[in-house]
Amino acid sequence: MGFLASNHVLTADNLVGVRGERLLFEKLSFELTNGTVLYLQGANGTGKTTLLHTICGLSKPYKGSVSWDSENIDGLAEEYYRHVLYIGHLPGIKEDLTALENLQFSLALTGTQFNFSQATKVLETLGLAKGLNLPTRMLSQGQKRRVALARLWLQNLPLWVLDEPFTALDAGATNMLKQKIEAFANTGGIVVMTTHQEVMMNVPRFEQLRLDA
Amino acid sequence: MGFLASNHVLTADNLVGVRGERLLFEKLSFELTNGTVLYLQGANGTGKTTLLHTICGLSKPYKGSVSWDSENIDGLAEEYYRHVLYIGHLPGIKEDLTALENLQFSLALTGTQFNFSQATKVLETLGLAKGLNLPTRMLSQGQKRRVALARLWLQNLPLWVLDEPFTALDAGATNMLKQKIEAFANTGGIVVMTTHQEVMMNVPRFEQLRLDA
Amino acid sequence: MAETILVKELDIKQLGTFSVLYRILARDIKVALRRQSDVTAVFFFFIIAASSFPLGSGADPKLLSAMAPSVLWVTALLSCMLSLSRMYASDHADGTLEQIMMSNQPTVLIVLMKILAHWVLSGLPLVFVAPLIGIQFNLSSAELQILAVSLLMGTLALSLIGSIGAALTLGIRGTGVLIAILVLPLYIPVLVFGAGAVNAVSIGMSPNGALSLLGAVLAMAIVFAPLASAAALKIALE
Amino acid sequence: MAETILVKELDIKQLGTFSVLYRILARDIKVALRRQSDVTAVFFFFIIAASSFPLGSGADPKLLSAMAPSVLWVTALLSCMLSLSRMYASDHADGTLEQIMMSNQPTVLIVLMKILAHWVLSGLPLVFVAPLIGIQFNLSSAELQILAVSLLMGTLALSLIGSIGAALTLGIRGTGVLIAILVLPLYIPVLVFGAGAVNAVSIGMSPNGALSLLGAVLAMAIVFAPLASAAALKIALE
Amino acid sequence: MKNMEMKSGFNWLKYASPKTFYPLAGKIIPWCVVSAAVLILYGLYVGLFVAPTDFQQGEGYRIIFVHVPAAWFSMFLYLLMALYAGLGLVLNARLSYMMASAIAPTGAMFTLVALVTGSLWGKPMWGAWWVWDARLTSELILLFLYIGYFSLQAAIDDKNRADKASAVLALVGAINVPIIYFSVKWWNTLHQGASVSLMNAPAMAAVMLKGMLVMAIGFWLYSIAVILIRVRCEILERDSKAAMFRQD
Ligand code: HEM
Ligand SMILES: Nc1ncnc2c1ncn2[C@@H]1O[C@H](COP(=O)(O)OP(=O)(O)OP(=O)(O)O)[C@@H](O)[C@H]1O
Ligand SMILES: Nc1ncnc2c1ncn2[C@@H]1O[C@H](COP(=O)(O)OP(=O)(O)OP(=O)(O)O)[C@@H](O)[C@H]1O
Ligand SMILES: [Mg+2]
Ligand SMILES: [Mg+2]
Repeated sequence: MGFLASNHVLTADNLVGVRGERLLFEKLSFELTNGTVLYLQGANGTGKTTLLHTICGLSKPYKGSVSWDSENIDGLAEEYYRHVLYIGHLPGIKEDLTALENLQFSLALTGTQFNFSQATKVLETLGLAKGLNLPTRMLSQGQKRRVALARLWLQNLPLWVLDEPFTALDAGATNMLKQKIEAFANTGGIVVMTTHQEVMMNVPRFEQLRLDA
Repeated sequence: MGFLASNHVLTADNLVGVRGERLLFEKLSFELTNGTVLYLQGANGTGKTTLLHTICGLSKPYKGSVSWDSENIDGLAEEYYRHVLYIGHLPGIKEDLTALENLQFSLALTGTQFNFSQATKVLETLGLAKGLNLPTRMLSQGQKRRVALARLWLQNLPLWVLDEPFTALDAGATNMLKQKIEAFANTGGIVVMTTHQEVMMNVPRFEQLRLDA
Repeated sequence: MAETILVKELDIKQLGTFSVLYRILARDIKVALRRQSDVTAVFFFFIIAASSFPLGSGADPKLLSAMAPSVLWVTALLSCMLSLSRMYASDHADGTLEQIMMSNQPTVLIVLMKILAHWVLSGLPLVFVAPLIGIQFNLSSAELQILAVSLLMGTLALSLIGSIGAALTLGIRGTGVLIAILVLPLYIPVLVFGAGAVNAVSIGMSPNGALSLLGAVLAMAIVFAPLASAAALKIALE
Repeated sequence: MAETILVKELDIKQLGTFSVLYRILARDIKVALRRQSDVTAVFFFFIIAASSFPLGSGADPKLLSAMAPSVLWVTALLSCMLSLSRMYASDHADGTLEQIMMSNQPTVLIVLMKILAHWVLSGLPLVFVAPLIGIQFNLSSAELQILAVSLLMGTLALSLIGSIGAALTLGIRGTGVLIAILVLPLYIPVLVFGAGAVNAVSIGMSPNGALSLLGAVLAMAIVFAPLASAAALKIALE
Repeated sequence: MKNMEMKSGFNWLKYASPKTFYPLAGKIIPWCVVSAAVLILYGLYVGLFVAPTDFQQGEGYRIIFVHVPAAWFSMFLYLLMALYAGLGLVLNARLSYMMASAIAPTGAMFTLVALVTGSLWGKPMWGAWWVWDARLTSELILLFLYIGYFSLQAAIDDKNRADKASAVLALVGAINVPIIYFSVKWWNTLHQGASVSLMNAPAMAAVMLKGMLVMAIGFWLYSIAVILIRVRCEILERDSKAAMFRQD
């Protein structure tokens, strides 16, 4: 099934999320296997970003645990990160570098070799043909987001964690991204994402989780 | 007609917009009178933000001019700003201050007296009852945007310039904001705004302007 | 969700220029006090940096008191400078600066308030600690007095001149060091007259000449620095 | 728009640890060189700050050469410190730090690379200019030589130790000054041994004792600073 | 009314447009290059061979023929740069900004030459490469002002903003130059000036003066040539960028 050499499972076990002194979610458990898109919903401030950070191991859960292929991600550390692609609220690009240089660095961090012509092709597909050699500070809000998202086209990791990936994108780009996520899930990828836009995805398993009280 | 003491006109005359060395828009002219919502459309990087900055006098147009009640805004300076409420990509709030303190400062800048109980009421209406006394750094992305947008409920200025005001808002907040904009235009306000979401507004005059080439 | 509030239900009053300016000053000071570290930081930087000179140069008391005026003044200058990058940067990063430029008050006045806030938070405290450190360097009480007076006038001039550098480098990476380069040459007259006044006392001469020249520099800075800073801010936003 | 590219069409290769680390070093240096000002800035700050001491203290050549070791060393220390806030701050502000912590390489190694980049860009250049400035202060050639050697070892230690402060203050406003306070006390041994070596030569003694103590401090910093920084970064992100 | 006056009265504004300026500058440059070379060579000849040996300082004093004109130009060019920067801000003329940024490297170069020749001369004269004398110090700070100007310009990507921001800095620096000059002088009243007793022998002074003036005019023509060449390159670079963007 698909391009992934092996099957993977992301498991959340009785997660409790607390921010400040406020309980955000409680006894949250789920198991995501190849081909699943988990779509987190909830009003502003209900803990979506907090949950994504927990899944990435960037914050520790108040209680409970997150496991990857049945091993706690705390213990896996870098081993886990060989499998995860996270794109958060912030685009994670250096404004002084060009789009290509930024991608090169992002790929290196997850140990992926940078292929100049592939990256150029992806950026062109994403409508950045004109801006390839500009420092990214000269790009508009939506163009910066596109540079960050280009990683989705250039890396081969089985788990994507996306926090409001459609922010600042115009209709064309939104559509391309949606298709990309669908294609990824259809070849066996696992996706956890949030967005305030309405989405319906054509994927093997589409699960929704509302964090509202 | 409505709460505004007098009628106003915002005129753009043959605007040419250039960023870096790139031509974004050319010979752009329009005239907006009380009750008009101008909805700017265009793909990422087509110059929407640049045009809004020009209308606010934050960037000088490459050519052409913007006038308020038939006077060039360059000459009016602070006199013009007594009439404009601008909310851009960035929320313009200090993360160390609470929501109320932030509003107090924002209002002071446009010379509006801060009324504690009114502001509290508005923030509660906007669903921030729990966060009133937290420094805004402890708020989620969408909650921060709400604090910035609360100014729309607390000031009495005839021109609103809004750059992607729906960003990061959940469905409930999106709806409240839309109604607020409609109510404002129906009482004679003028609005210039951008967004990548689809909007249709129930206002006296709804004009659309596409910046795509 | 709840019902919409209409503006007509609101009771909206206009503020005068003075209240607006006061709010700006008050806010800057409030933000700084909220994270106390900011206020205390310049202060401690001054103390620690000034105290590290004796560490670097074995402890010969004569050398120390000869070094003292220049060491204390240069350190005060560096401490003021270090906190410059904070002056407008956070307002720029979070979008407040756009609001400031679109205020219904003249930008020059607003800038002047921000400069004053900077001085109250970073220059003024030095006027009080510097004499204490001066005692460690064996300065006489006449020298300590003139040190305080020259710092009182000098630090205000430093905040004014520094504001130009802070505004010019807005939104540029690695700002801290760039500001330093732009601003240090402009600071030289303040340093020469400020330290000069203390040195004059040390060799038994009158400090009045140096102090009145320092006053002249201060007066020029009050006139020109807010204008230049306002122009620079406008440029930074374009 | 255009067609979607599928991953299976791509030719994806894995990188070894060494290549990843090299990329990190290379990127930091590239970012800095892109805005040449950053590299030159520490450099010029050092020159300008060191030259302002004579301005604060009339031009007595004997006093100047007695002040020189401490002035040059303290200034080097301050210049390194000024550029610390740049070490992780921009990576934090734009989200790159999250990527770094989620890299498939151990954080400690990545941190070590970032420290090295900082040293190459801000410490190393000082080793070369300091002797030039020393000439202005009338130092002898033996003193100039030991000044360069002590700075070579000392600035690396400063970058290592400074990294801890930079990581601890991440995401906090007014960082510049706060880092200074955290880091200056930790810098004191480096200063004492570094300037001590030069002072020893000035009074005709051997600098070897001070230099070997400096070496010991450096060795400790190499072992512990990356560990402490990595831990601090993890805390800053939570 | 105002516009009418602008059109008829100020013909020179025509040359403020890069398009007309470019070919005009192209014509001036060769003349400047040739006459600068001739004058500098002649000045050096006068300085090195015609001027008699100084009985106090020996041959070393001949460095004055480079040192003094270089020091003059370091200061003059800073003021000129500030003037152009100010004009740029007032008229919003791109050409003015380009002139200002083209002057800076030459100004800094002369500052450096004055410093280096001065300290080369200082070693035999005062027994030290450097003393903290008023003139020397203010020249050093002038170099720092130039460096600040470069650094700011290099740090800003957006050409438009870089032009304006560095123009503000140049103006502020220009106010500061006289202040620095006098403050340092005042601070150093005890110290004796670096004057050399050349002027007691009037016959010798005439030759000296001639040499220095010839060198100064040569430096002036050299500056014009280099500055114009730099501005032309800048025009080309900005034009080609603009063209690149217009294509797609
Ligand atoms: C690094 C060292 C030096 C620097 C930076 C320097 C700088 C200057 C400057 C800025 C001027 C122009 C001042 C004016 O016209 O008012 C000048 C002029 C002059 N300098 Fe130097 N100088 C240095 C060393 C020396 C030395 C060692 C001598 C000779 C002993 C010397 C002799 C002169 C003379 C004769 C003039 C022309 C005096 C006059 O026109 O009033 N300079 N120098
Ligand atoms: N600082 C800058 N310097 C040079 N060019 C810039 C700069 N900022 C933006 N641009 C360019 O100007 C163009 C318009 O940018 P703008 O931000 O106005 O777009 P936008 O329509 O608001 O896009 P978005 O929908 O992505 O927010 C972009 O193509 C961008 O590359
Ligand atoms: N640093 C913090 N300290 C304390 N509380 C915080 C902090 N950051 C966020 N919170 C609180 O945690 C809650 C959840 O925040 P989170 O960012 O996860 O929300 P979210 O669901 O992503 O919202 P949004 O849709 O607005 O992005 C919010 O109510 C917020 O007030
Ligand atoms: Mg969120
Ligand atoms: Mg935009």
